[in-house]
Parts: sequence; C-alpha cells; structure tokens
Amino acid sequence: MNTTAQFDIQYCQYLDADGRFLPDLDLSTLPSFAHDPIELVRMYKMMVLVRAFDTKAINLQRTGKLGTYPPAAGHEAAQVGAAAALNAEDVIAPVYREIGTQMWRGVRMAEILRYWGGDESGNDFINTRHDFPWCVPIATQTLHAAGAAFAFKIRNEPRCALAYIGDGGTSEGTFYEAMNVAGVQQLPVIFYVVNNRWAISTPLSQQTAAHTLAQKAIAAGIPGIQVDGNDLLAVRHVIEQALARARRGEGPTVVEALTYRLSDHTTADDASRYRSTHEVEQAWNIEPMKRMRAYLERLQLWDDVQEQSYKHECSQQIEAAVSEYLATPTPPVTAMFDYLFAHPPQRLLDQRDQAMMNSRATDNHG
Amino acid sequence: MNTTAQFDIQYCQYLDADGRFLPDLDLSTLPSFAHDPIELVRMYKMMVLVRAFDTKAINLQRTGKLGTYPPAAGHEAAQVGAAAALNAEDVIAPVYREIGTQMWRGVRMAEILRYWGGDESGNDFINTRHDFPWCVPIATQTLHAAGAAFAFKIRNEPRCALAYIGDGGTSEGTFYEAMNVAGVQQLPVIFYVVNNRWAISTPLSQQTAAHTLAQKAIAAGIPGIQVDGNDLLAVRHVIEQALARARRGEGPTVVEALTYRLSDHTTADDASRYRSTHEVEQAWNIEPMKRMRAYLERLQLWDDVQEQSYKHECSQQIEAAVSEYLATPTPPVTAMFDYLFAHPPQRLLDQRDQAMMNSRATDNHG
Amino acid sequence: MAKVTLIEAINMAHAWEMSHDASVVALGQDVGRNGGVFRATQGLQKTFGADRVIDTPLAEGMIAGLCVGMAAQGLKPVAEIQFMGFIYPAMDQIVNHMSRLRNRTRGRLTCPVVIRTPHGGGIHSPEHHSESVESMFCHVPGLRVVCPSSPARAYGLLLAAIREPDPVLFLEPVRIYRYARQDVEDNGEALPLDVCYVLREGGDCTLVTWGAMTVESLKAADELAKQGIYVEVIDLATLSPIDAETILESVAKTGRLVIVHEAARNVGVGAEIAAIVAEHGLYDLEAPIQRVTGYDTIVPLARLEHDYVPSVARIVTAVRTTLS
Amino acid sequence: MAKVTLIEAINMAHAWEMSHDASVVALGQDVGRNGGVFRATQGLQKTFGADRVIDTPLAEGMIAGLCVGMAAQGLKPVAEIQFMGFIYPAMDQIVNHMSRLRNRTRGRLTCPVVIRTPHGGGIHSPEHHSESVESMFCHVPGLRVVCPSSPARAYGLLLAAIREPDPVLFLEPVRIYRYARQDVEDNGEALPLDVCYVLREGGDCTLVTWGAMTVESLKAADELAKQGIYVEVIDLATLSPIDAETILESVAKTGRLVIVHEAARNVGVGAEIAAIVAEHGLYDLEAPIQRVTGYDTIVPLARLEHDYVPSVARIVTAVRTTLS
Ligand SMILES: Cc1ncc(C[n+]2csc(CCOP(=O)(O)OP(=O)(O)O)c2C)c(N)n1
Ligand SMILES: Cc1ncc(C[n+]2csc(CCOP(=O)(O)OP(=O)(O)O)c2C)c(N)n1
Ligand SMILES: [Mg+2]
Ligand SMILES: [Mg+2]
Repeated sequence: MNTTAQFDIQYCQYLDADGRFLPDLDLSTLPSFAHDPIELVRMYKMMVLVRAFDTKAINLQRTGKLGTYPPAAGHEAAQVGAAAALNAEDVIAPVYREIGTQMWRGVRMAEILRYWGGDESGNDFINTRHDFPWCVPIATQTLHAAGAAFAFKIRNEPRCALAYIGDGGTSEGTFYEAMNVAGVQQLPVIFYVVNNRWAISTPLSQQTAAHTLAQKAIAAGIPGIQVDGNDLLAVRHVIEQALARARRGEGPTVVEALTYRLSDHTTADDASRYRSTHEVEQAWNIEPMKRMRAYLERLQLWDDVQEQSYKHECSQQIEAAVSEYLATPTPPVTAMFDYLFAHPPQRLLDQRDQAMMNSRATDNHG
Repeated sequence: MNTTAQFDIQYCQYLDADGRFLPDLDLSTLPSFAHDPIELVRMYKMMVLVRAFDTKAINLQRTGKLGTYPPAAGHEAAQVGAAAALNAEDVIAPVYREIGTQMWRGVRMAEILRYWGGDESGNDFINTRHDFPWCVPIATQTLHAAGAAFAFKIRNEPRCALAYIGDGGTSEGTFYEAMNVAGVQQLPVIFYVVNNRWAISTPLSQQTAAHTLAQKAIAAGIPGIQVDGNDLLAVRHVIEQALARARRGEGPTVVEALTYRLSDHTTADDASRYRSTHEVEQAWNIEPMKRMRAYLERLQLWDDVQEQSYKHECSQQIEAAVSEYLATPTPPVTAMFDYLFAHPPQRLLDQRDQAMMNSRATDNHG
Repeated sequence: MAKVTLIEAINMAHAWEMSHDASVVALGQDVGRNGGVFRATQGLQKTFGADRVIDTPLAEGMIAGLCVGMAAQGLKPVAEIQFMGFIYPAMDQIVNHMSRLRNRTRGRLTCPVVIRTPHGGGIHSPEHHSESVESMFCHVPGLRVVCPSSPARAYGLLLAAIREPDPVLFLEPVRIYRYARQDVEDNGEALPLDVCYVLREGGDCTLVTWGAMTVESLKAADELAKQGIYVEVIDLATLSPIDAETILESVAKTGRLVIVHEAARNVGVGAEIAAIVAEHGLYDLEAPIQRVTGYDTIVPLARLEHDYVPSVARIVTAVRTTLS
Repeated sequence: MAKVTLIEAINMAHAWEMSHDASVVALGQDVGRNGGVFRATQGLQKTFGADRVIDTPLAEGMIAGLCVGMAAQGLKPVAEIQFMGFIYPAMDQIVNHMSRLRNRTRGRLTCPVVIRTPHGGGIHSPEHHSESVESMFCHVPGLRVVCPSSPARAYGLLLAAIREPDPVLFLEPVRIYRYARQDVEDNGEALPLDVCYVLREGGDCTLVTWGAMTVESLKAADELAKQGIYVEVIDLATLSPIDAETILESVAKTGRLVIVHEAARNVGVGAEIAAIVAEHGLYDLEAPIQRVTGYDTIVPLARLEHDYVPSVARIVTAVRTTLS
C-alpha cells in the first residue's frame, strides 16, 4: 500500500464567543477590514437591522400579513460577512434563508416582504439586477452560480459567483455536480455551505457521515475550508481569500460556515418537536451578534447609547418598508401571463383574456 | 487556522506488468487465494474466456448478428477479480460493460448475447436471480445497490451489494447521493469505480479535477482506496477486504480500480477520433491477461500447451452459446405487454390484442 | 369507527399495513421524528422503529433509487416526496427504473413501491409548493397514478397502492388534507385501483375531476342543481390507468363532458380523457368537450393563486356553455 | 446550395449562428473533440474553440443547470443531451428553473437556452436510447418544444430556436438523421416557431404527425392515394405551443382526424390535439378521432422495435377505419 493522495481541512476563527481574539492568534494575519472602524460598524449595523427585520417578518406572518417565512436568526454573521466580501458586479445564487445577504447586497426590505408575501415581483430586485432570485429547490442554485462563473470566464470578466447552500443541501447530487464541473473548468465560483446543523428536522448526523462539509470539496479536487460562521471577521476574511483566488484564475473554493439555526425552520415549522431546548440555549451562547458587539465595544467603536438609537432607527426603516409592502396592490391577474415568454403564443393570450374575464366575474361575486 | 480533518488515499498493487511481485512487497500481506492454485487458474481461465467471448461478440456485431455491444477488453482483471471476491448471495448492480463480471457470476453467454441482441429476456438471468440487470443510465445503479444493502441491513442478513460505476459515472450526482446515504446508514455496500480513463471521448482530466476517484469517498465520510485494476490479485484482495468490513457492520467502501478501455467505447464508437494510438499501445503493455499468465507460468501452474487447449475449449463453448443465441426465436409481440404489470389494466390488454393483429398483418405483408 | 381527515386516513392506512406486513418500510425527509411536514407519518417511527421508518438525507433521487433497490430485494417501501414540485430529481429513477424493472427483467425482479407526495396548491405556499404535474407521470408506462379525494378513498386506495406488486405514485391533495372528517373504519380493506367513483349522479352533463377539485366540482354541481341542471360528478381517483368505461357510460347518458383539473391545460390528463371520448364516445357527444383547468402558466404565488385554481364559477360557466 | 441530411443541416445552422452571434456556446457530453455521438456538432470545436464548444463531464442535470446560469448572465447556450432517455436528470433544472426564470423574476433574468436531443427509436439501439417523451415537456409552462422532420426545417427551426429569447427543447428525429438529402441554403434564415406545415394536401382526412413519423405518414398517404383516398398530412413541427388553427382548418375541410406519433399513447401530445379538436372543432368531425401511436409499454429492444413503432399499415388501417 502506498499513499497516493493526502488532504486536510483547515478551520478559521478569530473571535471567541465573547468577542476576544483567540489566544493563539497571530494578529498579523488579520485582514485589513478588521482594522477599519467604518466597515466594522457598517457590518455590525446591518446585522442588527437583519435581526430586527427577521423578528418583524415572523410577526407579520403570525398576524396573517405574510406567507411562510424562513427566519435568519443566528445566520447574521454568516450572511453579512460573506456578502460584505463580494463586489457589486459579482453574482450570488441565494437560498430562501439569505435575508441578510440580500439586504447587504441592496435588495429592499419591501421587496423581500413582497416575495414572501406571495408576489413574484419581489424577485425583480431593483438594485441587484444580475443576482439570481431566491431559490427554493434545494441545491439547484449551485449550478446557476457555476454557469454564471462560466460566462464570466468565457468573457474574461473579473467577476465571481457565489452559491449558498445549506447542510441539508449538500446531500443533493446537484451540489457535487456543480463542484465537479467548477473544478474541471477552474471556474470563479464559491460554494458557500451554511451549516446550521439542521435541515428541517434532520440533524447533521443523519445528513452525512462526513466529519466536515468542507471536505466534500475533496471529491471535486478543489480546496475546502471551514470557518466559524458566527465570527463575522473570520467569515468575511475567508470569503475574501476565496474570491481573490478565483479572480486570480485559480478556480473554485468550498467554504463551510459553522453556525446554528436559532429559529424554527420556517414559520410553518415547530422545531421543539425534534430538538432540545438545551441545544438551542447552548447555541444562543455562541451566537454572532453578541460577539461582534463585544468586539466593537472593546475597540470603543460602539456603546449602549448607539445600540439603542440605532435599534430605533431600524424600527423606523422596517416600519416604512412594511407600510410600503402592505400598500402594494395585489398584482393584476394578467401578471401570471405577462412574464412567461418574450413572445407569448396566441393560445396563452387567449387564456389571458379568459383569466381577466374570470377574475372580473369573481370580483363581482365576492 | 487549525487542521480539523485529515485524509489520505492508499494504492494497492502486488504484481508488476510482468507478473512479478513488486520489489517492496511484504509477502505476508498476500491474501490466501494467492496461494491457491485451483482458484488462481480458475480466475485466469475466466479472463481468457471473457476476452475470447468479447472478440466474438464484436465480430457478431460487425456481421449484423448483434446490436451495439460494449467491449470489455482490458477490464478482465477488474471484472473477474471483484466478482471472485463476492458470495453468490451477494447482489451486484452492474453497468453495461461488466461482461466478465456477469460470466463469473453465472450469467450464461447466450443470455448476454440475447440482451445485446435486443431481447429483454437476456436480463432474466437463470443463475443469478437476485442480481440487478445490466444498467445503461449512468450511475443510477449505485442507488439500487445502496437500497439492496439497506434491505439486507434491515433484515439483518449477512449479504453485501456491489455497484459498478465508470470514471465518467462519478460525475453524476446520483453517485454521491448513494455514497452519502450509505455512509449515514453504514450500509453493507461497495462502490466499485472502474476507472478506464475514458467516458466515450471524455478523458479523465475533463471529467474531474480530483487527483483520484477514490477520494470522492471522503465527501461521504467513508473509506476510499485505489487498486491496480489490471492486477487480479490486488483487485480481489481489496474487494475481499471491503466486503469483510461491510459484513462486520463497518459500512461502505469506495474502491477505485485503475485500468484502461482497450477497445472503442462500443461497437458504435470510433475511438481513433479522440485518442492516440500511442496511448493505446502503452495501455496494452500493462494489460491484465499477460501479467496474470506470467505469474501463473512462474508458479508453473500454466503453460503454452494449456493455453492453446483452453483457448480451443473457449471457442467451442462460445460457438455453442452463439448457436443457441442465433437459434432463439424473436419474442412474440405480446412480450412487450406481458411483463409490464402483475395486473395488467384492461386498456393495455386491448392494445395487446391490437398489437397481435397488427403484427400478423405485417407478417402477411412482408 | 373514527371520524378522520384525509391525512389521518393516510396515516391510519400506513400504520395498518406496517403492522400487518413486516416488509413495508417508510422513508423520506422528515418522516420519522417529525412525522412528516404534513404529519402523514406521525407516530410511525415510534411504533415501528427507526429501522422501518427512515429519515433520509435530503435527496429525492436518492429516495426513489433506494426504493428501487429495496423493492427489488423484497421490501415494500413507501416513500414521501415532500412536495410534488420537488419530485423532478426522482424522475430518472421513477421512469427509467422503478416503472421498468419488471419489464426489463421479464418479471425476475419487481418494484412494489409507493411514492406519496402532496398534490396541488391553494394553501398559500412558497414557490414550487403548489405543483400538480400528474400528467407527466401518467405518460410513464409501468407506473400507476392514484389521487384520492376523501378520507375513505385515501385509506382504501393507499392500502391498495402498498399491496400492489408494481409502483404507484400516490398524490395527496394538500388543500383537502384537513378539509373534512369522515367515518373510516380501520379494517384494512383496500379499494380497487382501476375504477373511478361517481360522486353524484345527474343526467345533463358529465363532470370528471380528481383530488381537491372534487370539492369545487361538487359545489358547482350544487349551484347548478339550484338552476335545474344536474351534473354527474366523477372522481377519477386512479389517473392511470383511466377507467374509460365509467366515463364513456356517463357521457353516453349525458351527452356532455366537462373536465376539471388544477394542472396546466396543455397535455394535462384532461386531454387524455377528452381524446378517449373523442375516439370512443364521439357519437354520444352533443356539445364540444370543455376543460376547466389551471392556465398554461407557472402556478402563481399566493396573491394570485385563487385566480389560477379553477373556481366554482368557472366550472358553472363551463357546464352552462356546454348546455347552451 | 448544398444537398444535406437532417443532421448536417443541424450542424450548418449551429455553425451559422455561432459565427454570427458571439454569445452562442455549445456544450454537452462528447460534443467537442468527438463532434457528438451523432456528429451534430462535428467541426464546431475546431472552428470556434474549446471555450465555446465545451465537452462537459457526464451529468445531464449539470448541463441544464449550467445553461440556466450562463443564459441568465448573457450567453445563449445550446446544449446536447445525448439521448432523450437520459434527459430525466435534467428535468428539475428544465422545469423548475429554465422555463421559469423569466416569470419568477418578472423578466429581470431570462433563459435563452436550446436543449437539443435525439428523439425516437427505430435504429436498433440499446435500452433507453429510443425514447420520445415530448409530452412531458409540452406540459411545462414556459418551455417551447420543437421537432423538425426535414433538413430544411431542421435548419430553419434550429436557427429560430437559438434566437428565441426563451428556452426551447429541440427534438431531433434519430431515424431520419440521414434518411434523405435536401437542398438547404446556408443563409441564416429562420423559420417561425409557431406554425405547423402542411406537407401534402388532401380532402378526405387530416393526418397530424411529427418527427420521423412524417415518413411513415407520407408513405401511408401515397398508398391511400392509390386507393383514391386523399389525406392531408400535417407536420406539427412545433409541439408546444400547438398551432391549433391550421389543424382545425384542415379538420373543417376533411371532417376526419388521425394523429400519428411514436410515443406511448396515454397522455401523449396526440391527446392534446384530439382534445383541442373535440373542444373547438367537434361539429366538423364526421367520425371518431383515431390515434396511431406507440403502445403504452416500454419501447422494446431491437427485436420487437418494429412492432412498437407505428407502421404504414397501421396508419392506412386507421385512416380507412375513420372513413368507413
Ligand atoms: C429539492 C427540495 N427538496 C425538499 C425541499 C423542502 N425543504 C425546504 S428547506 C429543506 C431543508 C433544507 O435544509 P438546509 O439545506 O440545511 O438549509 P436550512 O433550511 O437549514 O437553511 C427542505 C427539505 C426543497 N425545498 N427542495
Ligand atoms: C445518464 C446517461 N447519460 C449518458 C449516457 C450515454 N453514455 C453511455 S456510456 C457513456 C460514458 C460512460 O463512461 P464511464 O462511466 O467512464 O464508463 P465506461 O463506458 O468507460 O465503462 C455515456 C456518456 C448514458 N448511458 N446515461
Ligand atoms: Mg441547515
Ligand atoms: Mg470510463
């Protein structure tokens, strides 16, 4: 027996749960943004806004004003950290839970509410025209990111694509197909595995026997790395490095962020059926917001007063978005026909007419 | 950065291309069958029969007496070695090219010809009632093996399943899904990757960036190992060890056998369009038959006279199978209806009647 | 006798068959501990153990492929696909293997598998959660497709599906999972898999439908009855193979046919029913056949969903048109 | 003007569009170096480079998914799926993304993709190589389905398909890839994607068909003409959306309709055509509609293949039945 191949998986973390640097950390390895007060505060503020928006959205759903909604609580650092590493002209292929990602990228809160309120126009992002829409069929978006990266490579553009995927998502074959072709073609794409330990009721141990999800990269012959997904600094830095590699033409990377889903899977789920309060409490101890706030306070970049006043500001922004959302009229019945084809066939136009008639008839009824 | 996981892939080979033990080989690690003259000769003889059958089948296709046929030349050790490691009550999920596998398992040559001659009854194996039929949709069979292994596990039977898959097949997501669930459930299944360097015209380098195919196992958290697929002893031993692990309840293994497809992909293919004669010549230098014959001759278990007389015997067996095959009548038109359902619906029975009428009408025509 | 909802009836039938046939296993995403996202398999893991009620990793193709392997080696798997819009990754295994294994091996290996999946929309779900693409599967030779529309039929048809020696796609109308309770005796009695059910007799027009649309159709029949128009409402129940005889007999009586389904119209199962009648019952038809269906669009999200799903008003109009 | 076969016409159209539109790329298994297993993309990689004619790893879902990503970001991918029986792993991407992206994003992102794939049997191929499951795809909202039956239509329709801003499934009738040569001018002129073609006029019966079955249908028409029966043969060409007008006009003239397709009958595209006529042309029908189709079985392997594929004799019989 000879050894013909060897691999290892690295784990990156800078801050402990109290926002202190890990004892053995070589501070010279820290990224430049870690020393940039404006950027640090900007990211933290977004995390606060995301958490507040999330709470509000759940509320709206509970009061019948929003459809099923997938809470992001716990994911704030994983979302904002990665999003902050991207350039505007990069492209993301997000999953349903990437609330904070979208908000950082520039998707408006009213758009997010419109989508989860049952209106496709919520996907017509005004500010992020090239990003893929929210993706529900698990893992499928990894190929869209790979395809986008392929287009960038063919056109020789310095852009990257980033695909989000959950721990559950890594069990779909599609994910491996995407990693594999990205490896062969050395595509500028990052597969960002947000490992929050649960896929609805399925714990990681029932999802895979793999010790890490980052090691799934080895199957495709590409680098994989683990990061503490509750550590904003580490997340952003690891993603920045992967993007830099991709832009240098060195191909794809798999980044696994270790985090935890603090909420139910969606507002239609009841997580207490399948996981212990103890586990959830433990997770709250290492959640991302507290850690970052402590770090900022230590640097004297943030304090209680700022926290209170900013939270107030968040409420106002969110209320404005909610009002805008609630004031959005129901789309006309024709909306289901008008975006299907550039050149709609006659049969469809006939159905469109019928639908208008039927809809008017119903309106008269009720 | 900390290292959180480490992996390596081992490679197993005993015999060099001239049938000599590798210089650094520890002879005490050799399996018991390597010292069993009867078993060694039995395997070698099967390889000879397989090569002769393969040649004949290509011939039949060229003369219009067989449909498209996928030659096995070069795969003899990979096929016979693995098959010889299995028990009769184990179950295989073979791909189209596993000619030697089927022959060792007990599928009759006339059955093989019937299948590739365009008659489904060739899949109604008389001797291997539980084995899956030849599989054409790439990689799908890996899940059948996993499912079979699951059944064995649930029923607590000491049986294993073995799925064959090509280097090209490892790009299909299905393969990873099968490895992954086998890992989670610790199923008694082996994924046997027969890496013959080509998937039709696609070379390995365009199939994946992975250095080995065995390392794909790491994605599922299960062991993977490489073996010289032209080394009958190594193949059988590695598969035996994997089977022993599985039977001990220690779960699945990925075994990658390195071999080469000496022929065209199928009789419908022309490999000279996409690969060099030089490469093929090189491959002939390390092909499996010569190596095993040299080993046997050195042990004085085989000689020229035996070779000649056995080849003659092969021809006779093959001729008998071909005669049987050619004498098999075309199945009745009803055959396409009669195995679709245990309880055929009335509409189908009506169509069956029509088909009989139509078929008779056509017969009268021509 | 218990008054149960459709989903409870499914759970009951599932449990019955698991206790009476040790070869039946259940598998899927979240079916064990969580009892399924709609609770169809609630309690089964507790009763029958994690060996027989299996929480799988997240991969529909894998679930279907495992079923093929399990079934070929003597088990009777009942798998759940969480929503019909997520069944596509399982398509290859369903079409190329599950539905063919018996035929490919001339009966040597068989595939007694049930794939259960929620069907249709109307409950304000997110994208891809409201699909009803039964027609794709009805086109697959070797596969049966069933869709119950009441607790009693859910119970009897699921038992039949599990006992069938060949694969069955079992579609569960989401919108009426908890719509009404019905007395269902938990006696293990299966219903036949090749007949449709006349839910209401009438001489003026035949109305063929299935799944959740039976509710709208019966309401339309009520409304029409008030206007003196009596429609015969037929629940197709088994979508493939279609029980053509019952439909043709009804059309022979009424002379008129309206087909109602939630799926898109183009090459829907409604087309097959129309084609059968245009072939074998043409001379009975006194008016053009009408199809009341989803439009040939993507099922819209919640805010327009009710404009997509055929309404009582649309059905009433279609019947009246047929009669005029 | 060159006399070319259908497959050569496909190659020609492909090359034309790649030279005139830099955003067109080709991808698939064996399409580059090998020029495709049927040689549809022969020479393209040499001319346009490995960046634009891409040999992919072996995974159909991946090919389709890459197309979605590429198309959304400005390319026009033309992908080959090696045989239609291997398209199922791509189904999820085709249905849930490719055909929906425009609608889901209200037109913000679009999916101008062509998926080419061989269609149908009759060439004594191995298992899974003879499928014609167009009906599944015709049911998908947002997707066009096209199937040429002559070199000229292959050329013009492929150009149209590539230029279409929405996804098109382009089915290539394997049996007639090299059946006949025809003069096709390589002038970049596309054909419309929403009309069918009257291949032969006649007043006694309308015969609607597509793909390789046009050959059998025209032969049947010849044979019937000798018997004094004149059938109008229509090549559907675009299977979705169906050009209903041309068919209804023809039926209005002939009063009779026979549909011929190779796919299984149940919920085939033939059902939709019959349904359309039963809805909108019922009063023109003088006789029951007939469907001459593959049986509702798995396409058998080579030795029984000719018993499965509709024959000239079966078509002739059906037309005569309709007329009697
Ligand atoms: C193909 C597919 N199958 C099933 C579902 C239903 N479903 C929605 S989310 C989910 C779990 C996903 O878990 P994970 O990937 O870990 O992401 P998370 O929800 O934890 O963020 C499932 C099974 C789906 N959306 N798509
Ligand atoms: C799903 C699927 N896609 C495509 C094909 C067509 N095809 C048949 S064999 C083959 C190459 C397979 O290569 P590999 O897995 O390396 O096996 P090998 O033929 O070398 O033994 C392809 C693409 C197929 N049979 N199934
Ligand atoms: Mg998760
Ligand atoms: Mg190979």
